[in-house]
Amino acid sequence: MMSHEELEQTTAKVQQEQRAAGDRINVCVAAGCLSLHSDAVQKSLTDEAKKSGARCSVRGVGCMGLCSAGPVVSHEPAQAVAAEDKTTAQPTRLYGGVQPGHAAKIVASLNQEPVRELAIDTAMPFFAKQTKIVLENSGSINPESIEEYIAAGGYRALLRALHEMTPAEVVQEISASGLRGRGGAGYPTGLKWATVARAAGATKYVICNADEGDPGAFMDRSVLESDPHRVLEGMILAAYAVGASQGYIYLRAEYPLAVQRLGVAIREAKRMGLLGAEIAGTRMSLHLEIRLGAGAFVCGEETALIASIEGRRGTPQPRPPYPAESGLWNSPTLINNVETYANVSPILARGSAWYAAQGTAKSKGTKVFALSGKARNTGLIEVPMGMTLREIIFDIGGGVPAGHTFKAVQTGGPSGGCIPESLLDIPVDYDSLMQAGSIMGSGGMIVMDDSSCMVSVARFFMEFCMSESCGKCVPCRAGTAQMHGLLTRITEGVATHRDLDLLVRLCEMVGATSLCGLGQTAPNPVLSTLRYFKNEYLAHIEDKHCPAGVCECATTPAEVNA
Amino acid sequence: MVNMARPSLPSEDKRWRIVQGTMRKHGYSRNALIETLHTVQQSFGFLDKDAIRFVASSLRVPPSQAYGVATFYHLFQLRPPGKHTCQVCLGTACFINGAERLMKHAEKSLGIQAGETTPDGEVSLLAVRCVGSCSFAPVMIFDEKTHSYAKSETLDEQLQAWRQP
Amino acid sequence: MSEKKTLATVWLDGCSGCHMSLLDMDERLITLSSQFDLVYSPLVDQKIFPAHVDITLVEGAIGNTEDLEKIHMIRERTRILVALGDCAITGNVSALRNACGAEAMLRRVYGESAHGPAQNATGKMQDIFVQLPRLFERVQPLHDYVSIDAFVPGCPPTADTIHFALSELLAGRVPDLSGVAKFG
Amino acid sequence: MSAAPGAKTFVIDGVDASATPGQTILSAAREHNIFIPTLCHLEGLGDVGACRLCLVEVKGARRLLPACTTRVDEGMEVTTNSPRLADYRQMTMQLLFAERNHVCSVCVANNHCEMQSMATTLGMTHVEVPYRFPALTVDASHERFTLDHNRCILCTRCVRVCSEIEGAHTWDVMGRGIQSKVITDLDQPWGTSETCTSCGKCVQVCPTGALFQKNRTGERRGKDPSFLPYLRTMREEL
Repeated sequence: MMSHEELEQTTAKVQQEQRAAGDRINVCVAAGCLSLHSDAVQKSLTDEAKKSGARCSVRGVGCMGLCSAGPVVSHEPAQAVAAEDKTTAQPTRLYGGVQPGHAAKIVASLNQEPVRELAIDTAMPFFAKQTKIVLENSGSINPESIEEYIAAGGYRALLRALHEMTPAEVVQEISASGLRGRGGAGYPTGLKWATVARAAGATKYVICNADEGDPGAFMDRSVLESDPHRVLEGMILAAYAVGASQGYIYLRAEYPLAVQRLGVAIREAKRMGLLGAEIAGTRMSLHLEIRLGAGAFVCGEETALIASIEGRRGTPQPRPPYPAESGLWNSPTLINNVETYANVSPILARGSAWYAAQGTAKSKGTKVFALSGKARNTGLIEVPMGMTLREIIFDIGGGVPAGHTFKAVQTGGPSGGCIPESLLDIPVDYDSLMQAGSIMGSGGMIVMDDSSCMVSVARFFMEFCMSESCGKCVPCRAGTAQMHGLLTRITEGVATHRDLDLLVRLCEMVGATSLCGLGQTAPNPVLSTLRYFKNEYLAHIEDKHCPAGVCECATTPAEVNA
Repeated sequence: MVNMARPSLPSEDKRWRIVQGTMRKHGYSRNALIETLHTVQQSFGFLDKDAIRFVASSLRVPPSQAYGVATFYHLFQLRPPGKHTCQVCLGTACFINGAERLMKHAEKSLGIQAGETTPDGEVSLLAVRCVGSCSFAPVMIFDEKTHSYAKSETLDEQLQAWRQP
Repeated sequence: MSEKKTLATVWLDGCSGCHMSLLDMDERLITLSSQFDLVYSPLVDQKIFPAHVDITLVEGAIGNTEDLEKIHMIRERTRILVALGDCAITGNVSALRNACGAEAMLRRVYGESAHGPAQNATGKMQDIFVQLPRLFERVQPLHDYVSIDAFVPGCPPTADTIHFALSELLAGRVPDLSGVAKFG
Repeated sequence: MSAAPGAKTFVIDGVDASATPGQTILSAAREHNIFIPTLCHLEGLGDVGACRLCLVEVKGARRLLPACTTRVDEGMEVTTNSPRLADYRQMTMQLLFAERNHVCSVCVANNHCEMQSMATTLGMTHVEVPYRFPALTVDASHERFTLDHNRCILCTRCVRVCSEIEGAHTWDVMGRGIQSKVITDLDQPWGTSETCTSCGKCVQVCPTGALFQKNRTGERRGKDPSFLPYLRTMREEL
């Protein structure tokens, strides 16, 4: 049985070991850096450290955020590792673009000056402007060690809730925090939990939606790869709050590293008595299983996700009934996304008032974004709600590379839209982004410059929706195919104004009549680009010319037909 | 009562035991269909009709339903994969960095469309949706190895390497 | 009595069934004829499409280069352009070949089923028929190319439907056949 | 007429009406002789809300709701027709006509087709969206029936009647999106299906010419009138 005392003992043991180990060298082995072969970097560093006999340890850690500088390595001096107050300690050194050949230099620099040619300025706005709640452990703990998560303060909130709070108080705390669903739609999390808690049913389920399908987003992947226990703790707390004893994590099979680390985390949590039967000696039980998705974006939709866990085709059902009342095997089911669960433990640990104090009036806390595209600094970032897009793109992201000008930022993936330069001063919150014709979405944020053709971007997202449509309802199945056809005609320079009018009509109709969110939001990328970049559409239609020089439009209709 | 015995294994191949193991772990429940198909694909590399028929009858799922599921999810392959796989990421960041052109180049060089395998069974070409390496877009994955900032030449070199005896 | 309207009827890629149905109006056609001058039609001996026509009924779809040239010319010279029958409106039977394409259709009809495969230098059936307008890969309805003022569906539209449509047109109204006439 | 216990009173197209507990808007509307178009719904089969023709406006609802799966609530105000709904319904029909090869004039179901008559009822005179003209197959391998994918609108009535009533589950849908199609067993010729009982229910419920009985085409194809009213009874007795 796991108790508070044991958590403290574990913490003390880990800290003692860490102090004994001296300096710490952390190598990012999350997907991004790993694809740049950071595993080889870790191996050389380990070899070099052993050879030199220096008092240091080399660890693989999760994502440190600045992927564009990968492979990323950090060096925490022994004094910093041991320090109680991290703010006054000797700062952590950060290195980018580290190759196996740099290992000896880094090991040699432990008590010396930093390796200048690899050093990343940790005071730069990319780091300074971020606020980390969800990502607080990412890149600083070993994701495969439950002890390190505990030493970083983990599972305290769970134990306190189990022993000192009623389920209703947990729901109340989440409601009071103002947390809203991070999967994209922004439904109030507390309200959802309360509905499931209230629903009648002997068996209830909690599900973690980790089927991250937005083609420009990898937040969930990174969280699961870097700090899986944070998600587990959130799920266990949710299960306690709503009265569920069985749970599923629906995870993309395309994320093998996340699958593996989550598997380790579940095993470790069970071993420590934090998961399974009689958690921490209480009557609360929760059995968690991983279910692998198989490449279907629509399974991010709740009813489709449920169908998939039940082993069926991932086609959505009309709602009501909502999963909160009748979900998995017709039982009340709570479905939240990875980032939503990752926020739960900090809220309970530090209180709803602390959380609600961050962000804006209607959007509380922080949001994790996968910042990519034509920005100098790209990677995984976490910012307080309400920060402007301009601050994110130009301060954190460092703006677009020299020689190009900013054109648009895309948020919300295939359900979102492209926001132009003139609107960059809007705050990032659910409502402002929706007013601008986009959505918060799950956190993909792609910066585009003058080399991107907005019609082609709209067509790209429509192709995505067309191939991800489940095919059940007519407007989404046939409508996305028709809209894709019309957008293709425009990019080929063979479209007429009649085609454009038809496209607009279809956008409205498909959005209003589709069965689920996929079809309902599929027109958004078209509508937002039409709203802000209509001139690009007209250039393709009237002048048979692509202003960005991306599309090949030179042919005439007769030639295409002949 | 009709004969409710489970079907016998399709062949002596030991991999069927692994498939059976997955079904047993889930108590031969109908909802284990997707999990079991994952195991089949991991074991055999793809799903053929015999495998789907075996899994369907073991789990008492109607064959049409099993086939409907197997063809719904894009990760399931119904044809044997090539000796090598070439995946082109078509995530958004890769797209705006020219992944579409890369894909066209790959299709032209290999003489096949995305989702197909060359007639000699050497290379399968696949389109994937965001592998989370957006900072190094565009990205191609050759077998297990990820290539950042991929160019047409990256593909040409890899194809050359695969063709070397 | 008001001035007579000019009427043209055109036969593009179709079977002439719509024109047959037009004639099926029998004596009603005679009655209506007092209100129009038939200035161009496969039914009369006028080779040139006039510069200005009040009403043109077009039967058939757009299947080749000649059809396309004609429909643009007709549209330019016509005040009220009517798509008559399913081929003009949907492609219908004329468009049945779309699923396989022009070349495969020609091969099947004039190559394999006639007197053994036809031989020619390029191996393309289209190139045998050089003196004929070139077929498009796809047969398409009229409104894919030009704007249409009224649609009279049916394969063929019944004589009653055509009578109603023509009466309306001659009375200066655009016939609305929604809820009245069906495809097929 | 006094209301049954638990009856819901609501307003449909401005008229006061009542519905039994759990009754759908569609069912209640039909009892009050109010027409709501549908193609995927069939009395006696489970509803899927897929064709989207039966979408109606419900006061206070954020979105349009399918009448076939939405239950009447006390005090609900339903509008079954409006210029907006009429426009969406026409567009839905257009999308269906353009999706595959619906050539009414040479279809076995000509004049006996729910889709064809629905198009007329909804006032469709032509299709504005481009026809897709996909190359699709016809499966005539079954000794009594034929499947023509060119005419299929994926309403899944055949899938549902086969699984819910006949219990054979010979039919299902394979693929997804625009590539979806109905299949028998492992996407094999119908005539080789091991689960098909040849009961013919799928043929009877098909709203178009996608499933038809051999040697019974055109004017003679009409549905078996004695068959459909019993679907609901069969379901209840199961």
